[in-house]
Amino acid sequence: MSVVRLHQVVALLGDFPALAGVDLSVEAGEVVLFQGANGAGKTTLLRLCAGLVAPTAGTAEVLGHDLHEQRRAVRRRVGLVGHGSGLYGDLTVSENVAFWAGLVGAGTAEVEQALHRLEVAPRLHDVAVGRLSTGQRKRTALASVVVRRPELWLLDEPHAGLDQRGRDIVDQLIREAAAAGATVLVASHELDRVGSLHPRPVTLAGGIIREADHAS
Amino acid sequence: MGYVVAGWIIGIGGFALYAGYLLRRGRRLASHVPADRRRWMTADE
Amino acid sequence: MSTRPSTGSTVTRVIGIAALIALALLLCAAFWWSEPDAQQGDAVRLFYLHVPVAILEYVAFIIAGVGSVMYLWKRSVFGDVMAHAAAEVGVVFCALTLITGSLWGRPTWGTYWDWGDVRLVTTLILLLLFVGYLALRQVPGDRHTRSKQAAIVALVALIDIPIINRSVEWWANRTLHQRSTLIEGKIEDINAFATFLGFLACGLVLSWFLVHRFRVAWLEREVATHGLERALSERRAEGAEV
Amino acid sequence: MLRDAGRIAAKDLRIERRSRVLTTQVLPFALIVIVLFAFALDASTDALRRFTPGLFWVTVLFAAVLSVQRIFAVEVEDGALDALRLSGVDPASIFLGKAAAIATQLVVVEVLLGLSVVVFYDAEPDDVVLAAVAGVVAAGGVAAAGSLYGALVVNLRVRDTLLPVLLLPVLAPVLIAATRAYGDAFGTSAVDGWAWLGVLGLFGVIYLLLGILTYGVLLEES
Repeated sequence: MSVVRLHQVVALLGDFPALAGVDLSVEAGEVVLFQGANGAGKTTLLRLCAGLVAPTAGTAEVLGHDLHEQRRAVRRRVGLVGHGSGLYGDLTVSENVAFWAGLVGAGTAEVEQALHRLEVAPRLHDVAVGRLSTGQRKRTALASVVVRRPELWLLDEPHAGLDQRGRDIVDQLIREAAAAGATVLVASHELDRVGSLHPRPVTLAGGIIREADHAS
Repeated sequence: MGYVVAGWIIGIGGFALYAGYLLRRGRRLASHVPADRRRWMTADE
Repeated sequence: MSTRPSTGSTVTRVIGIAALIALALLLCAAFWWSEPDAQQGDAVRLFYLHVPVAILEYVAFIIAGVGSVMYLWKRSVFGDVMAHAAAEVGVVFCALTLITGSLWGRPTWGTYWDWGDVRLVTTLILLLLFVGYLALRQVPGDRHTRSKQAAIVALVALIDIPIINRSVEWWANRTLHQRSTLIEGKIEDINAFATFLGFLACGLVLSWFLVHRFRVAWLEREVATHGLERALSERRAEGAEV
Repeated sequence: MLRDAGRIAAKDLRIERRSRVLTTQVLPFALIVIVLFAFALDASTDALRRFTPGLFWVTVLFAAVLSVQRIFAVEVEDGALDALRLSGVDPASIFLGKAAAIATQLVVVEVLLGLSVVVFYDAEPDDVVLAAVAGVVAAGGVAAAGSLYGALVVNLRVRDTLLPVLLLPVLAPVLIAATRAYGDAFGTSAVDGWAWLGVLGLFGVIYLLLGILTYGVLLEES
């Protein structure tokens, strides 16, 4: 079953065509790595798959839902780690994660588990997110996505701001998600592999997917 | 009576100004759009 | 016939010429053919312009409301463009209503403005609401998002109007002004022919404005779409180079 | 739906307790406005007492604009609004949660303002119950409209200037009705203040319905 099926998708940011006709098909359980320079359209492509950006042309389906009509149904099933952390600087680490967990029906145990898995030190749990370092904040943001148990992971530069240990945790997370049957789309302008995993590379440039990658 | 005349001048003047503004805007935009895309605007018979 | 591209067409030229003739006739009717009013005196001559503009302003805003519903309900682009056009024309009519009304009020009531008059106050707030609508409309950004937001603002404004009207009426009662009924009494007295002519002339002006404004908005969309196509091909070329 | 709304409202109020924007910025601002009115009206206690209801509610509306801006600013600071949209929560819950948080803040503002007009304008309410009920009902209506318009402008770069232009005219009936009700409560005008509560209530109900119906459309794209 295709988890993502895009055909000639155009998406606008204001009046700028960030995606200029993307064709892409991703099967369940696949790990795909989007590569490309800044401004190639990686972030918009992930946000489109998350149902946050509407396609203006083309046919687009994610997790079986049409992106023109059913974006809300898509949103609750995906987990997006983007440039914004989606955290409130005035709330503590555990308050933030607990808030997002509460909205998706996850309990305190899952919050603890997610923070443990991202190796956010317990002494930081009661510290306001605004006072965390970039790396710790990123880990907290990842934890708040982990509690959602997404079927489709959308990771935009997931390694940015993390130390080596943090990067290893992210790689581990991706491996486990894929092993559990989830699909993972990673965008990065520097990586060509994810830990020991060799994901399918797809290169974006100028809002379209480079020809060579269609063959693979 | 002065108020009445002033009212008419502003009223008709307002119509005229807005009409002129619309026409000018229309002319400027229309020159950027090819004739076959200018629906209803059959100015060039 | 001019071959320069414009928003004109045969139909709008006919409407335009008819509007000019009707306005000229209305001017004659208001100033020479009609008699001064028993109570208002010569001030009534401004009424032949003021009353039709005031009534038609509501017609324009109702059209804006209908267009907004069409957009929200059916995603009708036509409705969206129509709502934008009607709102702008409505604001013009609304402003003229307030100006002519004040200039009528000065000789009649002895003051430009009277907070005790429900219509005056309601019309002013209506103007402010739609000025906000136009302000939102001109903020750059995603077209569909903006259209949806604007449609909601227009509907909220129209829903707000009866509440404002009722509360101002209730509120103004304390001043014991009975201006509204005073005006209603007057309508009966003024020259029926001039009144009819006023509605005809202003109705033609309104339709001319609406058609032209609609076409301007339509052309803006076309220009934007064209710009988008160019941006798309540029973007694709950028991708092919790499 | 209501449970999620409660979560969102509680979250916003907790952020408020931590950041203290209400107590250190909005409340002082409201006090400043009260002082400015005294200067504008030539320090005449008689005039101030007579116009207390109107001045009170104008100040509340100004404070409401700030409160709405703040409540939505926390969502755009670090992409939380996207996370909220991704959470799959019913948009109506977000609307109600935001409205509840704004309403709570407004009630706090009203209490402080009530005390300051008693002290500074020598205005004492004859009918405290009416003042309290009208205050709460009006806060609800203002909050509902504020929550609606706050979400409408949240993703615009010009949101801070556009919000008052859109919101304040819409709140005109609230200002009129609440001022009338307070005119009765403070004994400055001989009207039936309880009757004006109907207008406030109607306004609140209409905007609650509008918000519940349109929030999905607003958050879908914005």
